[in-house]
Amino acid sequence: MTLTVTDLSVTRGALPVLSGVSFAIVPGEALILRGPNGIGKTTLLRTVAGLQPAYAGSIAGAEDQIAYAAHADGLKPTLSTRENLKFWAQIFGVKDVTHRVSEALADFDLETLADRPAANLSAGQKRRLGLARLGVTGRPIWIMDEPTVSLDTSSVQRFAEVVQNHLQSGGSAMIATHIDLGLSGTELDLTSYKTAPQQLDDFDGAFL
Amino acid sequence: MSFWEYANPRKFLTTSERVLPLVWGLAAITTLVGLVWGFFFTPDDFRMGSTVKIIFLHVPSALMAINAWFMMLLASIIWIVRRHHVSALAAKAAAPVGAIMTVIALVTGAIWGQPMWGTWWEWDPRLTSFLVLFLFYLGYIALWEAIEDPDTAADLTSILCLVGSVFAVLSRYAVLFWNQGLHQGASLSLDKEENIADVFSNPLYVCMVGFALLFLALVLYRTGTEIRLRRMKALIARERLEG
Amino acid sequence: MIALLYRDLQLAFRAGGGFGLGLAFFLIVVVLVPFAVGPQSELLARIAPGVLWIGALLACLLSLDRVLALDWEDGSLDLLATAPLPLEAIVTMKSCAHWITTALPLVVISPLLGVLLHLPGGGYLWLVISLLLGTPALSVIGTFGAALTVGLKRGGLLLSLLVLPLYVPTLIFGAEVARRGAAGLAVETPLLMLAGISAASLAVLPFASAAVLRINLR
Amino acid sequence: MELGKYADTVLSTYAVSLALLIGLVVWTILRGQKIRKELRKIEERGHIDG
Repeated sequence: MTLTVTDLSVTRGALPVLSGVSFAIVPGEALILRGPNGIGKTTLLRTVAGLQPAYAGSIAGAEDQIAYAAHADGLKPTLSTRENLKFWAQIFGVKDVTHRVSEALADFDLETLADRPAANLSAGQKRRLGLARLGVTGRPIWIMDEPTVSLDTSSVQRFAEVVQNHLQSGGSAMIATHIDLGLSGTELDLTSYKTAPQQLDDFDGAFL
Repeated sequence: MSFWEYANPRKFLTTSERVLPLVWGLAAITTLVGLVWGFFFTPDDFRMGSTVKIIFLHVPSALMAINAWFMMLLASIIWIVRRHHVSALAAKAAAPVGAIMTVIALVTGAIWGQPMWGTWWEWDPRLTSFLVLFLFYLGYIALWEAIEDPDTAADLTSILCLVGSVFAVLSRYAVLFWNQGLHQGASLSLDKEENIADVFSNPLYVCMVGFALLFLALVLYRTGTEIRLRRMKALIARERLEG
Repeated sequence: MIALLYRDLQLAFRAGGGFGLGLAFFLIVVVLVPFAVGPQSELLARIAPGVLWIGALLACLLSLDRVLALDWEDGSLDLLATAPLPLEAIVTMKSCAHWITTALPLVVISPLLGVLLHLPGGGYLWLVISLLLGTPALSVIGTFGAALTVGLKRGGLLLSLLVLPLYVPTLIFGAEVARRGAAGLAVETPLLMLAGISAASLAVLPFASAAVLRINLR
Repeated sequence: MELGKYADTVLSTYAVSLALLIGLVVWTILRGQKIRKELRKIEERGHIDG
């Protein structure tokens, strides 16, 4: 399923930050978002994930296709690694819960930590668990916001492999990141989409 | 020309600026005339003595306390349906005015209750309902103050106003059921024989109009303030965005 | 849906989940009341239904800020919002979990605390019934309040301020049932009203809570 | 004019109510003026910057 974004404008705190963003992500490809801090990468990702409404433009092919991984991993400290994954698999209603969970554990080298409470994981291990969550959702489009934060070099390598496998099996991904993951796909620099400031005298409904 | 043109903040500001002096003036004159008439030129009631003069404050403020909430409800619905910013800001502007009106109604009622019922406070259904109404006003104002993003605040307070209205009505029935009460029936009504005498009702009508005009003036002025505050925030946010 | 309820229950019962806090709070309130009003058993018997209702209500209120805030902080709420479950179902499950972990134990223990307050013999049944019927409304209304204040720092006090006026009708009818039951009077009218409020809140408020949550998540 | 034995009651209600009303009006206007001034400052700054 192709994700098509046309002429999208996104707002942060009622102010448009990016406008006229258009792209398409076909299965098997990844879109890497680039741009300086504060340009609106997170806002764009949240809008595409359906967490906030678009200011203008359209998003097609996103409904019930997206697994979203934010800065926060949504882990419960008192549940074990396996229980955390199992919960998300159940919430997303996949059929073979146990199988998918053990697959995801293997993908991110978490098998030895499977029964440890998430509270006792290191920051990098938590991040790996948060990313492993994407795999158990069964959703084809992965949207990731700075996924490699607090991962070491070998974990980043491993993560890149998992995403590459996901792409090869017909999935797609949209990633905001500063490092080069060597994935097949296109890069999109958001700097050119930055919304131009409006005229001050144009005192309209947005108070600007 | 459509009424909705005033939903444009700039249009609202210029128009309200033009009519406000008139509304302030009318409000001041009517309220003053009503209160002076009521205070100096009405006889004492045979039963309540001079305390009857309190109704010229008590009844109009109670009326406006309820009407202010109705206005907020209406403005909230307009915001939810049509998303006119001015509407949401008008609701925000009306809340403190409504809260003060509620306090006036409660305080005048309590002071009047002291010689009449022999107690400052009675858990009478009407007094209790007003106390609950006051709590609703407090919650509503506190929610506006607590939320940073103005659109989020407008959305959340509108929904609180809708839900709160339903529960306020429920509370009214619950309180009626819970205590039948000492409070007299409505002071003014169209079909009752025991309507209060004309000597009292005429200045009372003037006071009610005066309070309504005062409410209008306050809300128009405060909405203007809220619009400016909103624009100020937007400008500051934009400056920050430009770095 | 069941998975969400199951997880919330699991979290509540594990260490640090806060299960039992509400119960302890309820116990303490009820124990403190006789110290404050004096030990006369007739007086205690008269105020027992009201004290038990207020204690239960406050214990419910105390635990409300955990209903959604924890999931908000660790990002679960964002992730849940992108899940196939509608938000209405999510908030309903959250209210359910709150009711099971907080309100239900209060209902169960209330007759025991009734003994401490010399609740008259006929009152026990109606006390339990009124709490059983009324506490779901408290949980659902509380979830609405929690949804309103979920993104706010120090939202706890604001949450109480918003929720308490909304609790007024439930408290009045609930305590009335318990009081009339204890006095041996007819309870039908307040009982019907209480059931009506609970049913209506359960039916309507999840939509309001979900709408509020959607606004808070964006 | 004679208020009789209820003079205190009547006078205190009028005093409290008028104080509240006048306080509300004064507060409203002071706040309005303050915000008006601040906004003007920011608008001017915007014109110089932009």
